[in-house]
Amino acid sequence: MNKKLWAALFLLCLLGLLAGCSKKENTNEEQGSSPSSEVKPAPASAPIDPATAARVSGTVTFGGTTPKGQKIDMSQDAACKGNNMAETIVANDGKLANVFVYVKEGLGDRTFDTPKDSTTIDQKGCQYHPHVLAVMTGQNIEIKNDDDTTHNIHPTPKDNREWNESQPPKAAPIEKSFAREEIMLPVKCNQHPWMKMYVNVVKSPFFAVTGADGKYEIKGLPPGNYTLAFVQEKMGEQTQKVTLAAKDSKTVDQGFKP
Amino acid sequence: MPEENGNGNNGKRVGLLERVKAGVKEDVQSLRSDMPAKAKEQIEGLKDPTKTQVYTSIFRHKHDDTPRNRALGVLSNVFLHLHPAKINRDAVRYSYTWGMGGITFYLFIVLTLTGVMLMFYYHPSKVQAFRDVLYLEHDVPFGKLLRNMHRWAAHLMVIAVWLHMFRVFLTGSYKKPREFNWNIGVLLLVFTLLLSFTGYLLPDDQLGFWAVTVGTNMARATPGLGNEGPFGHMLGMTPYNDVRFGLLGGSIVDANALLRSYIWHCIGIPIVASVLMIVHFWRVRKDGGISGPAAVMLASEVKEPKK
Amino acid sequence: MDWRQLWEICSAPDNVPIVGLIPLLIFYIYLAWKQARANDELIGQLETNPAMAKTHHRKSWPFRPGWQKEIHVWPFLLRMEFLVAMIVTIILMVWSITLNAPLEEPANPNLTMNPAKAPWYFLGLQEMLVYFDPWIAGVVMPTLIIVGLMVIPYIDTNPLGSGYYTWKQRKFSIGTFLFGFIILWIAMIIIGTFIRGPGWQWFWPGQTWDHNRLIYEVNRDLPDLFGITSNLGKAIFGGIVVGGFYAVGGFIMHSLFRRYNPKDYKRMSLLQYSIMMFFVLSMVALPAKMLLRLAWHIKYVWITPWFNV
Amino acid sequence: MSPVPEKDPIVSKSYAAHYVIAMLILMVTLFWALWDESFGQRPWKTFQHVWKDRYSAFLNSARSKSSQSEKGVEQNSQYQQLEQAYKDASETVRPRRDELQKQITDLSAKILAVQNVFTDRRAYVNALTYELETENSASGKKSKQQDIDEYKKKKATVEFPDGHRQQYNFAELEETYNSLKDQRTKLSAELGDVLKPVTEASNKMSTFVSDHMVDLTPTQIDGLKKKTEEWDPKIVQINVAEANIVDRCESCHMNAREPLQITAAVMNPKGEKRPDDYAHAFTSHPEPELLQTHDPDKFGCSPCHQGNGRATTSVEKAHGNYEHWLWPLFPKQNAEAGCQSCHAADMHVAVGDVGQHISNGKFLFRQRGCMGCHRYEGYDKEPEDLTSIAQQLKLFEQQKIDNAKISADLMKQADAASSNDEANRLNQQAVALRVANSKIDGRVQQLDFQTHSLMQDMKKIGPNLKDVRLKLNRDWIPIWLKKPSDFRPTTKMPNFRLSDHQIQTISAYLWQSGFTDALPKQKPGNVEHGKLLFETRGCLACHSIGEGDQLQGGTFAANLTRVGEKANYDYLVRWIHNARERTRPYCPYEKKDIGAEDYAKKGLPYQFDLEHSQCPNDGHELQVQNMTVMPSLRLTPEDAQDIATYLIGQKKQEPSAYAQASFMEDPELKEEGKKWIRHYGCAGCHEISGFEDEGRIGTELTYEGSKPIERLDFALFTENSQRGGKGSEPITDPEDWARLPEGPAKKPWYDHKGFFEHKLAEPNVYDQGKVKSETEVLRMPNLHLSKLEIQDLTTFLLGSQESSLPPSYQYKPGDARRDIQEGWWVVEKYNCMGCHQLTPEQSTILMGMKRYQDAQEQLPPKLLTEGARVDPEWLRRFLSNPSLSTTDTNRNGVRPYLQVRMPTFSFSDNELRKLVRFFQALSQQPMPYIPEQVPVLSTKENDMARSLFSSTAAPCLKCHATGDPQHDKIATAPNFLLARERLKPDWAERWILDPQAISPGTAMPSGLFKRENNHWVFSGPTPPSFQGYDKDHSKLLVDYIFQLTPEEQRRVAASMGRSQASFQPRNQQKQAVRQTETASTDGSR
Repeated sequence: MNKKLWAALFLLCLLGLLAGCSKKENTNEEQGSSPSSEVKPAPASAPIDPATAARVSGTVTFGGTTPKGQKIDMSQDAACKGNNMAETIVANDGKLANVFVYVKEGLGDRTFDTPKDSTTIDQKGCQYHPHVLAVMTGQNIEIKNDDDTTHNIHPTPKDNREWNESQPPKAAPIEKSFAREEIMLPVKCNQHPWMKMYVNVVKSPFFAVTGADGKYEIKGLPPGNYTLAFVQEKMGEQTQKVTLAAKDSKTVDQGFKP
Repeated sequence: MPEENGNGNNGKRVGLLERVKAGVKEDVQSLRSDMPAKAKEQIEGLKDPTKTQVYTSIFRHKHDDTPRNRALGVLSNVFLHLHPAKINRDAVRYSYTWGMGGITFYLFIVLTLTGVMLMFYYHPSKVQAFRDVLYLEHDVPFGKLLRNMHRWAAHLMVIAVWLHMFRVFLTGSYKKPREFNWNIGVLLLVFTLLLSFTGYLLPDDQLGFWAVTVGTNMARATPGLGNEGPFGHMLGMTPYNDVRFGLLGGSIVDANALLRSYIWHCIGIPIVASVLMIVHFWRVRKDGGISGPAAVMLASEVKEPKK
Repeated sequence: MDWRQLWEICSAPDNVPIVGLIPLLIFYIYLAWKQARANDELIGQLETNPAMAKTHHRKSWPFRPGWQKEIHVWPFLLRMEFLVAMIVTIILMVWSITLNAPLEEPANPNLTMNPAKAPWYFLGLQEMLVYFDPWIAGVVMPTLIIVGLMVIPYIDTNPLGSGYYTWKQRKFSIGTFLFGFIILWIAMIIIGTFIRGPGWQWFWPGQTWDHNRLIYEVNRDLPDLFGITSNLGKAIFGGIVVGGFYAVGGFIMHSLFRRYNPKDYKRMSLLQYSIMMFFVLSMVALPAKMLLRLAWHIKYVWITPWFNV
Repeated sequence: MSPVPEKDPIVSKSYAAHYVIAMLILMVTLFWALWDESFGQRPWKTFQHVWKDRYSAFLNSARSKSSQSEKGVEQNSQYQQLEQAYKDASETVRPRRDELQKQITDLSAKILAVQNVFTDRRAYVNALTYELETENSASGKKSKQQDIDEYKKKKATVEFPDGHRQQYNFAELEETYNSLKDQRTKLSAELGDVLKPVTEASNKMSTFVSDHMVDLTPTQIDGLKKKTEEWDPKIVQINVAEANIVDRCESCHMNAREPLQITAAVMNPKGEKRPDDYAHAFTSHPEPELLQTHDPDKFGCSPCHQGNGRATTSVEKAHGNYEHWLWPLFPKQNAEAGCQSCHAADMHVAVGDVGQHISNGKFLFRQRGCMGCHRYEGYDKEPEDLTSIAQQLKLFEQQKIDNAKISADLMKQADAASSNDEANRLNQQAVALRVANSKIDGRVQQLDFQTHSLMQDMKKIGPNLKDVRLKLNRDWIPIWLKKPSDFRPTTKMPNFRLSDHQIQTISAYLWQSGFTDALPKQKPGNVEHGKLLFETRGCLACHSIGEGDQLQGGTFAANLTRVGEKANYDYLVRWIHNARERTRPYCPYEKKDIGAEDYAKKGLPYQFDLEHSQCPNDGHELQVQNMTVMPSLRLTPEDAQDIATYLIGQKKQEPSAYAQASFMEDPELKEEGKKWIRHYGCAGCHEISGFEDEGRIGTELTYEGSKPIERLDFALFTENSQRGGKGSEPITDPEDWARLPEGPAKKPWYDHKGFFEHKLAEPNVYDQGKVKSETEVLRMPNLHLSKLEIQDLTTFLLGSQESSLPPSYQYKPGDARRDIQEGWWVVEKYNCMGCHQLTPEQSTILMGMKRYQDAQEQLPPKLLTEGARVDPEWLRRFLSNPSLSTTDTNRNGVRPYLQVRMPTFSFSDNELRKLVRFFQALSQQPMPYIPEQVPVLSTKENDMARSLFSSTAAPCLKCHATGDPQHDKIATAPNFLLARERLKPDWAERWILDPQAISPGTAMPSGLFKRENNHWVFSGPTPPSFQGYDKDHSKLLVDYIFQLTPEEQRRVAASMGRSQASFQPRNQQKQAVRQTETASTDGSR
């Protein structure tokens, strides 16, 4: 009450005097503001037409001298036999394997269905196969143990839930999936400290992992401007921009340096 | 008829049943014939309600616009009896009287009514007092209006009393024979201020607390009776036995002061003031109504008293 | 000009009555003055024209023979009274709806309000505290005011001006009363309310009430000005000055009063005359003391071991 | 004069118009008063009308969403199964149900028929019985009795619903009535039994729906809708008489307690872009979990949020945001201030997201040394406790002397007593007094103990400045004092705005009053190794190194980037080796530092530590440690040298590059320096010679939040702050400007929040424009707080109010929760959270460091369930000596494989007890702990367990340490031999079943066991001996582990092809066990 009300009363008197002229202005204002309030939603992503789909492929090379593979001492566990070279950087004639390539930007708001088929991680000779895995979010991963020893699978993600499960020899495969996008999510086995692999979880199906020859291929891309990202577990991420026209087939090579 | 119903000479003994039958028939007959007549009479009577017993018991005279009735209207009414039946023709002029005496009295009535209602919700204790005022403000229907009216009427009354005194002085109305009534008026002025002052403390907020502290601190300096006043120390005055202590019931404004203030505000001073008011009004009548507006006197007409 | 401060003071709920009082007083003084002037004019006419004095109804309002000299209270007075009551009710209601009675924090003896002010109607007395010791301002003065008001009818021996407004016939009494009421009472209240800020310091209207303001003021005692140091000397000197004020002032008053108000002077008994003199001189003493204080920073005039004036 | 009118105006004038106008105005005012009372003073009515519209609209949309998701749930096959089951069940029971229902209906009609007659007759009998009871004469009684009997014999006719009539006397009637009723009860019970499967099935359906719906079900929403639509505007209030709470907040905040999460956005009217005030008012409480523990019906709203809960006349009034209300609503950013009104005794009040600000404020208050100058109830209690103990001791001493005297007197009297009775009585009194003295002795001993503990617990925020000469580069000191943050931007040492002269005098005093004892010379160490140790031993949990982007480590302790410029190498080595090592002990009784000479005088060796803490001169408790929280990492002297060598190399310029500060040797400056040190209260945070007993210089802040605003000195900004607007912001320094949580003031800021924020952002802001002398200027230093820190501290201070709630509302639990409350004070004091995770939402400094990203098993263990995991007695021993050994201390007792080291904190008994109880209480473990008996395994079971334990499928020994140094190099888990003393068996079993549930992210994998036939069975291939074993494999393994002996472990290891496990480790293990035992006896002083 009190002061405010007095002020209000005073204003009311003033208003009464000004009532006539102010009316018109009000209506104008209302009309003016209404159309601008509508915000245009982003255009809905068009379905991908397989007929116009483009393709991008290339080779990832490794500049400089190929580092000598480090030997792993597996004597700790008699059951561990086989290749005992560390897989941090695997390069053949300057061609870099185990590089994860994916479309980082350019797909807009598109969403993609999770593939029904699952991918596999194989534990053989106390090593993971593959060393770098790529899956889509929610895609099933089947983890098998072919060794004669017990392993445990322990992903240590940043953005996904952490878990750690033991898998005795010849036990039934463990089935897991990751719900959120995460690049180079490390997976390890606590019992065999050298055992390490990386899972890459992305939302789109446009990704690949370079093979021993350093080659990769991504198919079925709709035309557009993209950023391709090349990620190596040790040397990090590098990106390249690429523009794809309909039915394009482009080659994008990328070099890593130690 | 009753004779015939008894043991008549004819010796014919009429049975009890017969007699009762006849009687009932008669009663029914009377209901049939009398009631419509009475109803008619009643309705006739209602046409002039001023003639009913209830009416005449309340209103003792007629209300035809005759001088007599005008006078009686005032004289026969306990409230209006304050006034004479007739007054000086110019005494109704507002520009002369300013109406301040009447306004003061009216405000006193308003204050009494609102004050009584406030008393329903107020406890003069240190724990309760402030909460009660909050309660009045937030919970009691019309409580805020009530409190506001009480406070503002009190302030208005102080102003009205001052203006009344001012007017009385300007018209010389304290002059013979009204000297005594002027004195009563001065006392009423003092009591009005005291009433307002004692009410100040009752919400037990900072405003009232410090106002009363400042006010009563002056009592500390009463010559002879206050511990800080001249000669106070000589007469053995300390903060615990001086006049301020007596006023507050303690050396600081506290629970006792609140209670004292409450009792003075609600009982003590209103009673004294009412008595003085009665005297004041009575004297107005006895001293010949209000002083004016009188005919102007000329200096030449003054009879000098003999020495 | 700090308008916000001004608005804050004027809109404080308990100050609103004083804000209202000022126009009200002006209005009523104008009303009284208008009637007094009319009456005085009439008196002047009647005095010069004795014939007219004999026939005239002697009021400034029009009158025709045949009109009732006395009228019935019902309805003529009562309708007025009722109307006034209605208007007062309206004013009161509107005031009460729009303005809330103040309610501050719960009483806290440990937290002094600055300024701590008495209710507005006592602010005149509180203002006096600046100039006088509490026993004078708080006790003696109120007593004198009450007593002074009460003796008025007994020392005012002038039979004229009873029942009508006039200035001409009661110049002295009305002048004195106006001086007392307007200057010594109302003006002091206004000063106490609007001018006295934190620390009871003097702030002109529109000046910000700065709680940090510090003022350097040395208040001296009158005897010090004359280099009197001994206590006895101070007491005697002060007594002489105060006594002298009453003696000299009384003499001047006497010469003026005798000259300009010979009739009243003649009518008054010794007691009446001396009481009147005492009160009038005391009233004059008030602004005199204020002047001493405000202009020359003199705190006490009369210093004794028991009391100071 | 105007002409005289014909008619008398006084009589003829009409006042009708006046009356009409006055009347009209009066009516208007009356209606205005009415309107004001019912609407003007009740703005909440409008709120409720708006609420009704918007909430109904919201519920409608929620309803359609909910029914969609319900449909989704209903399409679930499981649900359809349930539905089918329900249908089947109701189908099966239908015939029987119908029959029973019919029977019950019939019976009810019959009962009614009998009841009418029976109750009437019973009433008559009762009335007669009353007359009989009150009858006086025997004959009368008899006749009345006859009347009753006769009446009872009379037959009454009952007409049954089927039309037939029957006659009963009273007894028959009663019997019939009761038996009919019994029958009906039986039938009803049977009906219930019959319907049971149906109700169960339907319950299952609804549970399934509510379990699978994220939000409310459509039925629940319909309930809300109905409630909303039927709502009549009315005051909604919470009234708690015992606490004098009357809160009507919910009269406007109608959705505060709605079960749905309602944001301002959803309560917005359609088409509006930004939520309006109504929408904000109609949100639901953002932390519904809080309301579960703080039931609004008991706590109301205002105890936490403040404001004027009673007021409903306007928003300002209700929120208490007006001049004369002492408890205005806490601002949104500082809402957690309300926690303090009940949780003042808690150091840590965070639950999830709530309470972070206030907890951090409380933490900062200690951590930034506020308590060095400002007393605050509960903070830094040790000095006060010590004083009170000293007083108690004095009293006890006196009492003892008195008792002895009286007792001697009494005995003398007894010897001279006239009678034997008298003598015996007096002797007894004397004896009683002597016993009393022995009790006092006991108390005195406890108090001495307490003193010992308290001296140990007493810490200072800043370093001991008695050691300046030993520790510091002299010339660096004045540069540091000039502006500490220039040298070390993250320092806790605030800026006192000292003048050059003040700096000179202060540093002169410090320098000249410092110890001059000689330090042992240290050999230089290995920088590389030092760096490695510094980065891996855990130093970075508290300390940081590097500046700007390079900064890594914790903020708890100093940043060491430029430590090489200031520190003395020899001192640094000693400090790193054991920071608590004091140069000289201090005797608070004598008020002096005790030196070797004092010991020599008494012929005592110059030895002072926690075991030798008595003053040689007077036997009083000495301060034998540096009052720092920095622990000992139990490093070897060589390691300490290496680290010190690394640190001393951390510098930006050479120490010698500092300008010569020879004035520090000037004795004249020293004298003045003393004045300034006292003036600025340096001794609040530092130990300084001559200032050991200095009091705090600041105002007490326990109730700062309820200090009357008039008492907060805004100085020249009183007016400015009240008015706000342009130019009301007094802070001009851009650095300090940036500290204000809400940026420079725009609105009026004349309130507690404004005062605190400005004061904390620029402590001398209220000096601005004032002319003050050197000693008058505000002393509070600038603490270089960040926006967030100021917000947190302001929250804490705002909450620091004298609570108006009854004491029962204070959170002062007497049970285990109290242990948690007390424990947090210790935990935060020593920064346990720098390394360990104590609650799931808390993260540690080390967790965030790059080093551990790929090596999480190298992180210190999580302590989420520590109390459930370990035996409290073991924990006490461990905490007092984490190496669990008296000789081999350069290692971790439990996890030797960790690089990071659990340090020795030298906790006092007091703090040890608090910590142990804290961990137990945090895991809801009962105290005291009575260990569970582990059953002794039979030989067969033992063999089985061994075969499982050693099978290749069970990889236990792959990771767990065995004591074999070869193996332990790669071990990542503790030795099983520790289990028996350390672990609780029930926890161990839960652990091996699902370790991820207990410590998420642990290296120990889940899934080792699977559930088969109601038993936990090893999930890998089991040895053949397990054929037919029908108990839990997990239990067997745990029991085995708890009985594991070193021999057994060696045997197993050997059988697994680790024959290298030689005799040496075996000896070591034995030794270790013995050491643990000795440690335990040592520890229980």
